[in-house]
Amino acid sequence: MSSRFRNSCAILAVAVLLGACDREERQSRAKPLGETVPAAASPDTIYPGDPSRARYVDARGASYEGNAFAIAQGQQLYNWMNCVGCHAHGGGGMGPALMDEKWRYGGRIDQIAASIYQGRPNGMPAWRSKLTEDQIWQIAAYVRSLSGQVRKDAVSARADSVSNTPPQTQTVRQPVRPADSDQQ
Amino acid sequence: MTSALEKAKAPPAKVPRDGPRLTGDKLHARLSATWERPRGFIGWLSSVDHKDIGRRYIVAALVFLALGGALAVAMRLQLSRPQNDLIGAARYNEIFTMHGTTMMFLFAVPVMQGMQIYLTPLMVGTRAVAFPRLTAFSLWTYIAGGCLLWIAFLLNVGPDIGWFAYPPLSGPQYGVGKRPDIWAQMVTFTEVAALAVAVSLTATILKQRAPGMTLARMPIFVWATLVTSLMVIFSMPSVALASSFLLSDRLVGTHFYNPAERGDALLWQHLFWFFGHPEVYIIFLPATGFVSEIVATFSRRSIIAYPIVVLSLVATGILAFGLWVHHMFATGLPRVGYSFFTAASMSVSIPTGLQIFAWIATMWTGRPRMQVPLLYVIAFIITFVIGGLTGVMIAAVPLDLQLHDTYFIVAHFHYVLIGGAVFPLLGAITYWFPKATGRMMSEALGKISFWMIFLGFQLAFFPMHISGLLGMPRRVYTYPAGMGLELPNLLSSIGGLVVALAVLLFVINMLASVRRGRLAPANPWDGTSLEWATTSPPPSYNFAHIPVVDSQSPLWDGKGELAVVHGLRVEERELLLTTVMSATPDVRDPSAHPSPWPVIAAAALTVMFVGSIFSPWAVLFGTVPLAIALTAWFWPKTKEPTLEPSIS
Amino acid sequence: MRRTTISIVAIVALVLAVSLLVWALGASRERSAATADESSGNSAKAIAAADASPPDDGNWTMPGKDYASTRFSALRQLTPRNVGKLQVAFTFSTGTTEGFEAPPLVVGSTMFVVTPWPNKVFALDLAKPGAPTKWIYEPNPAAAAKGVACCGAVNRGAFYSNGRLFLNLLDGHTVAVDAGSGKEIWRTKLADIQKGETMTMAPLVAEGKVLVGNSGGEMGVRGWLAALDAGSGQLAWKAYSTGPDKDALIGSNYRAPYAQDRGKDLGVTSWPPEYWKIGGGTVWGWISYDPKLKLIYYGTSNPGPWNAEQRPGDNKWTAGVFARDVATGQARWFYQSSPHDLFDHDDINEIVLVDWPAPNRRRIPALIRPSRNGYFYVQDRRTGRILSADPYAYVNGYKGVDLKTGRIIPNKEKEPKKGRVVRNICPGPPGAKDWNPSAFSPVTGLIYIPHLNLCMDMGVMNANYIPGTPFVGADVKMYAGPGGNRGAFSAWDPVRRRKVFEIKEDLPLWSPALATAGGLVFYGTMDGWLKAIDGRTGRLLWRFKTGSGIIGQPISYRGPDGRQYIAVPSGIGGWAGRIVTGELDARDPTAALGFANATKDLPQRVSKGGMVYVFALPQ
Amino acid sequence: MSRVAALILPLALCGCAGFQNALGGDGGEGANFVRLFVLFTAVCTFMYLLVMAGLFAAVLRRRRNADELTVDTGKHHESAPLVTRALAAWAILIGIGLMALTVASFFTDRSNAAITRDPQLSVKVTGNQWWWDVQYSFADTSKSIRTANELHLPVGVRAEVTLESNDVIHSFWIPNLAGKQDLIPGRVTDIQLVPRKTGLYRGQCAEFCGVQHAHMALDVTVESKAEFLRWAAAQLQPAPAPRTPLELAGYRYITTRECSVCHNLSGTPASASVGPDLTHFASRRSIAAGTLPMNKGNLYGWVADPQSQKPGTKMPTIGLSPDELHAVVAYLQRLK
Repeated sequence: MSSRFRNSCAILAVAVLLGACDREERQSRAKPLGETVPAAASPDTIYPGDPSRARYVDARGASYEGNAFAIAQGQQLYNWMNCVGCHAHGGGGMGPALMDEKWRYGGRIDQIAASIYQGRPNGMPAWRSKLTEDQIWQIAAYVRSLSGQVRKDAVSARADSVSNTPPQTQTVRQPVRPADSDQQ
Repeated sequence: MTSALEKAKAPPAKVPRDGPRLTGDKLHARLSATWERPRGFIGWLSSVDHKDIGRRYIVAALVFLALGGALAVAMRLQLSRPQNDLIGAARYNEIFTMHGTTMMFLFAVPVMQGMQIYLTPLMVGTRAVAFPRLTAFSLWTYIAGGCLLWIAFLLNVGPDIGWFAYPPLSGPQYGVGKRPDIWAQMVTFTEVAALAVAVSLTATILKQRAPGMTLARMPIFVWATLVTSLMVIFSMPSVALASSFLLSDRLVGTHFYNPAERGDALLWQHLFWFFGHPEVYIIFLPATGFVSEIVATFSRRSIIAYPIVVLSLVATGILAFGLWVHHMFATGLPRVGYSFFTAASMSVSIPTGLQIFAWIATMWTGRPRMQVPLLYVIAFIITFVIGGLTGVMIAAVPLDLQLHDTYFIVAHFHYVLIGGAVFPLLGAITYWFPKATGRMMSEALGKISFWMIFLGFQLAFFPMHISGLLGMPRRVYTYPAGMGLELPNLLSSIGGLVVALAVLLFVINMLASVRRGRLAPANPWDGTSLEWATTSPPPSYNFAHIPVVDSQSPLWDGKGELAVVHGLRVEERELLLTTVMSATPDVRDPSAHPSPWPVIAAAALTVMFVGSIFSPWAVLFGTVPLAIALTAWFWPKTKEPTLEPSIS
Repeated sequence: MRRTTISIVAIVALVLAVSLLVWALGASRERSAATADESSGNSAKAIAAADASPPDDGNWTMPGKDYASTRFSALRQLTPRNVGKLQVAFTFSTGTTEGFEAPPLVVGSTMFVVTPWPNKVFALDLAKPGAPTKWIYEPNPAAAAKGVACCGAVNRGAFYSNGRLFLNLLDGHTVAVDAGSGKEIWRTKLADIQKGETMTMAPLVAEGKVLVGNSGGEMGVRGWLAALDAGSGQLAWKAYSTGPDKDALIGSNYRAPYAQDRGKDLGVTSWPPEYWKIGGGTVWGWISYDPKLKLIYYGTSNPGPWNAEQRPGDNKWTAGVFARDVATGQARWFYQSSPHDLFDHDDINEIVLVDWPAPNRRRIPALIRPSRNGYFYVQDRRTGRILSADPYAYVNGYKGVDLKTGRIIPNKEKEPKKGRVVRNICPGPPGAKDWNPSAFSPVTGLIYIPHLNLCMDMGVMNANYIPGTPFVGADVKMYAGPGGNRGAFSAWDPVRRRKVFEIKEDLPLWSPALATAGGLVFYGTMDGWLKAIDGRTGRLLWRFKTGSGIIGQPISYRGPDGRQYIAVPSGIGGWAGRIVTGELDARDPTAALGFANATKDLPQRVSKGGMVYVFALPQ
Repeated sequence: MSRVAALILPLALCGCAGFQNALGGDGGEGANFVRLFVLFTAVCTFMYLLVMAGLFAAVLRRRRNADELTVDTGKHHESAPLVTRALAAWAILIGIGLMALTVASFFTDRSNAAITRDPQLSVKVTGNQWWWDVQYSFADTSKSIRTANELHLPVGVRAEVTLESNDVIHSFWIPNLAGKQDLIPGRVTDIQLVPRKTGLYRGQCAEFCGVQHAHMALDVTVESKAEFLRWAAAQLQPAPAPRTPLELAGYRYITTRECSVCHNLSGTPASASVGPDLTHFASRRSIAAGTLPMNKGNLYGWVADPQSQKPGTKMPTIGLSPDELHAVVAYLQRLK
């Protein structure tokens, strides 16, 4: 066994290990968050000057996105907090569809979390001070999964309810396309 | 008999065969050349020798026993005090799931099947199992399944749904991540493995018995093997169906267990327990086989009421399929149906009671020798009968509704499974150890570990009856103080540690004896079944000449002189097939050569099964490597079989 | 082969001959129909619209056309013979793309167009060519209100009275606008969008009171009907649909026709504790008024949440019809069409007031109404007692109406239970017919019902009440009922209690109907066709494809030039069209509370719009 | 078995005082259980002693070489005539014993079924991960009571408990009163409780239901009819109004902030139902489905950080400021 082979084996093993850890990690409590809030993320828009400087991506999203536990918790909260009443199981209703490729206020996990946290002008309520940030991130992680943005091994095929959307494990990943704000 | 056969079927002289002209060392050399596995690591992997496979099965199962035992110790430490926070809730749930799963799927059934694979050909007097490559494939599949589960556990993907995995908790919504998939796929692995072994053993027993070994002359252990193998064949498809449904619910969103869409969560329980209850007997019946063999040998007489013992085995095997609902008394099924299952569950104790009678009567009429194997048998009776009687209690619906899912049940089934299966197994290991290794285990160490296990066990599990009655449910990671649970749990924990130490001692005894144990003769205990007729350890070909049997206890009745049959080829792997009922010689049949393809096929199967945890497409694409491996495995042999008159 | 051909030709010929005959007969009858109350010639068999409105002056001042809510125009210029020549006179674009349900109003030479959110009002000058805009009123309701409007940010129209236009804004305001200048006269806030309340219904003005109700039965609001002083906008009275009698304005004048609706504080005792506070019963539909009895009639919406297991009891006073005194708001009677409603069967549909031919040759004041639960009710409007109740569409969710007790008989098999989906419940949540009103023609004696043929699978689960969010607790999937057509246009003979004809429509019918004295009936389809049919036979006489889907009221008026015009709003939306306006994803069959599943093909067939089309015969 | 008896007696005695004890027999079905259990234990003990006597006699009895039926005497296939007869007797004994037990079990089951006719009180218990939702319904729906993690029962009154689950399978078990009954999603099951003695008992979920299966208990109070009615009347009252500024601050927080989207406090704007009803929270004996006894210290600990008390519970750690924490706890304590 050459040392290179051994090394690559080790790297592979560590990768598998970390992958599994990420997906299955169960955080019952968010890490201390300090004063930062998801609100810092903003919908994609035009940044005067150098756009790379202006864009802010909240790094906390990474630990929720693709985490099976966060997505499952988010799914439950999505139903409990009546997200399902407006957005149905991703198809939309009073609110826009969440399983398609259109995102009025940005489709990154931190942008979704910010939309939940802050509310949005055409009827999206602000959940700040109703949900903890941990819960908001969890819902955002689930919302990401509706349009197939997250790894398929972290989502559940269906819920124990009336059959609604096609199995999420089979959802085709939609491109994330920011749409114009729905102002009429 | 020998000469008659030879006269009738005088083979062409060109082909070398065992017989009066070819015997002793010369025969040994030529048979060894034919039957030994190739050298080297590849040769080791390619082995299709039932003794290799059986040994590996047993060793692997014991490794899993050790792992599962370590988890048991961890649980007992957590439960030793109320409100203990040694192990967190989530981790504890993983641990008890892993413990149950490992013990049931990776230890108990495989170890029994390993013993059966090792012993059956020796006991029926043949050179190999019926399907050696299938048996080898089964071994690797089983090990792959076990590794899948344990690697997943170490990677923090261990299942946390209990060994019974009731949906919806194990379903797509509440069974978060890939944990339940790992569990379900591990079940699939062990199902495939167990089925392969069962098929192989059934064929071996029905078609490869030594001439003259009619069904009525088979050792009880072989009977037990036959019954359990048939039970495996009938029960495993049920859980295969259940786990496939579960995987498909989880992976592609079917609704088998979704009540909202006309599925039913209880469907799982029916399918699972239709397998799960017989599984208990799949574990227990081989153990009664051990007991019958040990009792006979150590009482120095044949078992009393052989037909009744055999009928008891068969009856238990049949009744086992009519009891599954007694695991579901609390689910609210119609009450009238319950009464039927109560009666059926209680009636199982009749055949078991008769077997116990037979063993005691055998000891009574014989002259029991108090050696370690028999000690385990006595411990078995003392312990198992308690488990059996508590089993009668929980068969009654009104009692079960209180005792179900409490520590009383935990006590009950540990009495049944440890008392009823592990004690005989330890006895059996001690008993057949010299046959397998050529060395005796230390009697002194054996007795020390016996007493520690026996007493430790009672200390660990008897108080659980009390904790159950005091209202302690199963599968709780902690319990409040002030419910009277502190003392019983502390006692259980102490007992658990004692048992763990004792098992450690037993293993040390085994390891030490393999190297330094007293050398064993061919028949160290003066047993009577055919495995004692060959050397310790047996040669690769088991028997130089196939023995001929004309009673239940050939070695005692023959006074050391065992009739044999000649005429099997020596440079080809060849077996003698006999008729199903009367075991008269039927045909000679080639036996498979070592091959790396079973292990490769198992690897391909592993790729497919593990892949299908993550994508349904793996079921499709995974068939390609599997098909390649199977094609190579079954590729027609280049050598034409020589045309010869067959024995008929 | 030849024989088949011959028989086909024969059948076709026969059909043609028969239809020619029928047409000829119809034409001759039409000539004899000189006035609206020609019924005297037809003795007791026919019925007449209640005398609740002045004779037709060619205006269209309220959505229902008259207080009796007939949606019948006495104009007779358009007839089955000439309607084929109908062509576009002018069009007007509102610039909005939400569901356009509001009928244009015409008063003299001005047409008022009320748009969905943002609820602008355009006044168009009909006297000038091309009908240029006179003024525009922009009330600027809050955008957030769209988030709590269950079924699109629609508006069902304004009411013209005494030089003023009254309308509701989505965010819970009622406004009065000067019809001449477009200046706002008053604005009263009544509903709170923070609680999920919106206002979408068209007000009714009677006896100086502006009657308005709230929407939000899917948001856990408490329903009410309020009366504002038309002059000042001050609240005169407010009658809640749930809660204690004093809130529901149930007093000494209350005489319920049936025993189950009598008792003290039923609005509290027929609910689990505190549930009446979030129990729905909103008033978002139509109000009729009887000037003689001084009574208003209106229905209350479904109780909340949809999951009926959470609200054991009859859930008074939801899903029923109230008769109230217009001056005080005191209830006269109440009849509950769907006690303990299981399927979102609001009872807010139009109530048409008619003079009913009683057996003793006298005429009794009655109301007729095709209810959402699939039954066509005829009730004595003085007492509420049921004269008849027959299914006018396929119904399997109920087994009929017990005329003795007045109670609908539920079908236990179709009762949704938690954690189990119940399949094939007919009709679905929008009912056999939703809000889009029928038209009653005293000329033919028939009521023209644009309705639905939708069934559903329904599963219920616990609904969590959070103010301002949906309170539904059900997953629903709708689909076409028996026959495969999703909509139907039926002419119903209320006296003979039978269907005269039915036109199957592929898409759900979400547009109201219009009947004219010329013997025509107009309605629109969701894919944009405005259709004119013969009111006696149902034969399609003319149709025109508008730019978007039609879900609004077609009206008929006499223009300043003396010609008869037909005007219709075209703009897909509402609950049925939510899949288009909300750009929903039909892969989720539960989208739009399950309606998306029934209108999966709609986005391919029609797109958003907001136009008024006006038609006339060529000059 | 003497060891068994020696162990069982003292423990059973100490258990008799237990509030979560299958041998308590404080309910109709529970008492039947105790009777039947004693019968089974007696019969089983007898059988066990018989087997043990046989076993030890077989192993230890003195033998004369000549009599032995072993391979050494060549009589190893033979059987003693006594053995055949004993076998038959043994089979008959087992048969009779089992028959007796089966019949006893059957009649106990019938008796349990008979207990349950004409329920006088109907309660609906819904299982959730990991708490119990309890609803009392009466003919007058507006008098129905909703509470959580506690069950009050009037003594001697037949109560029918309807069981449903909102998520996974749970099992309802109050050992002192009756056996267990599963709560299965998509099914409605029921169990009848007939408490015979007043007292405080405890029930617990008996089917593994996820991470916090261990902390899903139910406080049961069996009381006189009058006390029960008093309790029911008190439960019907809306949540008590805050009296002090601190309580007011707590009231405001609970009814408008994170608490309000999950919990119900009757008569306040918080009307959510995914978490336990808190209307009369402080009148209960424990916090979070039996996780902690109800007292001020535990209340602080629980509200401040539920995830450390009951890891994995659906109640999040909000991170209240000390002022908010004081206020919330103050108002929660007011909810008698």
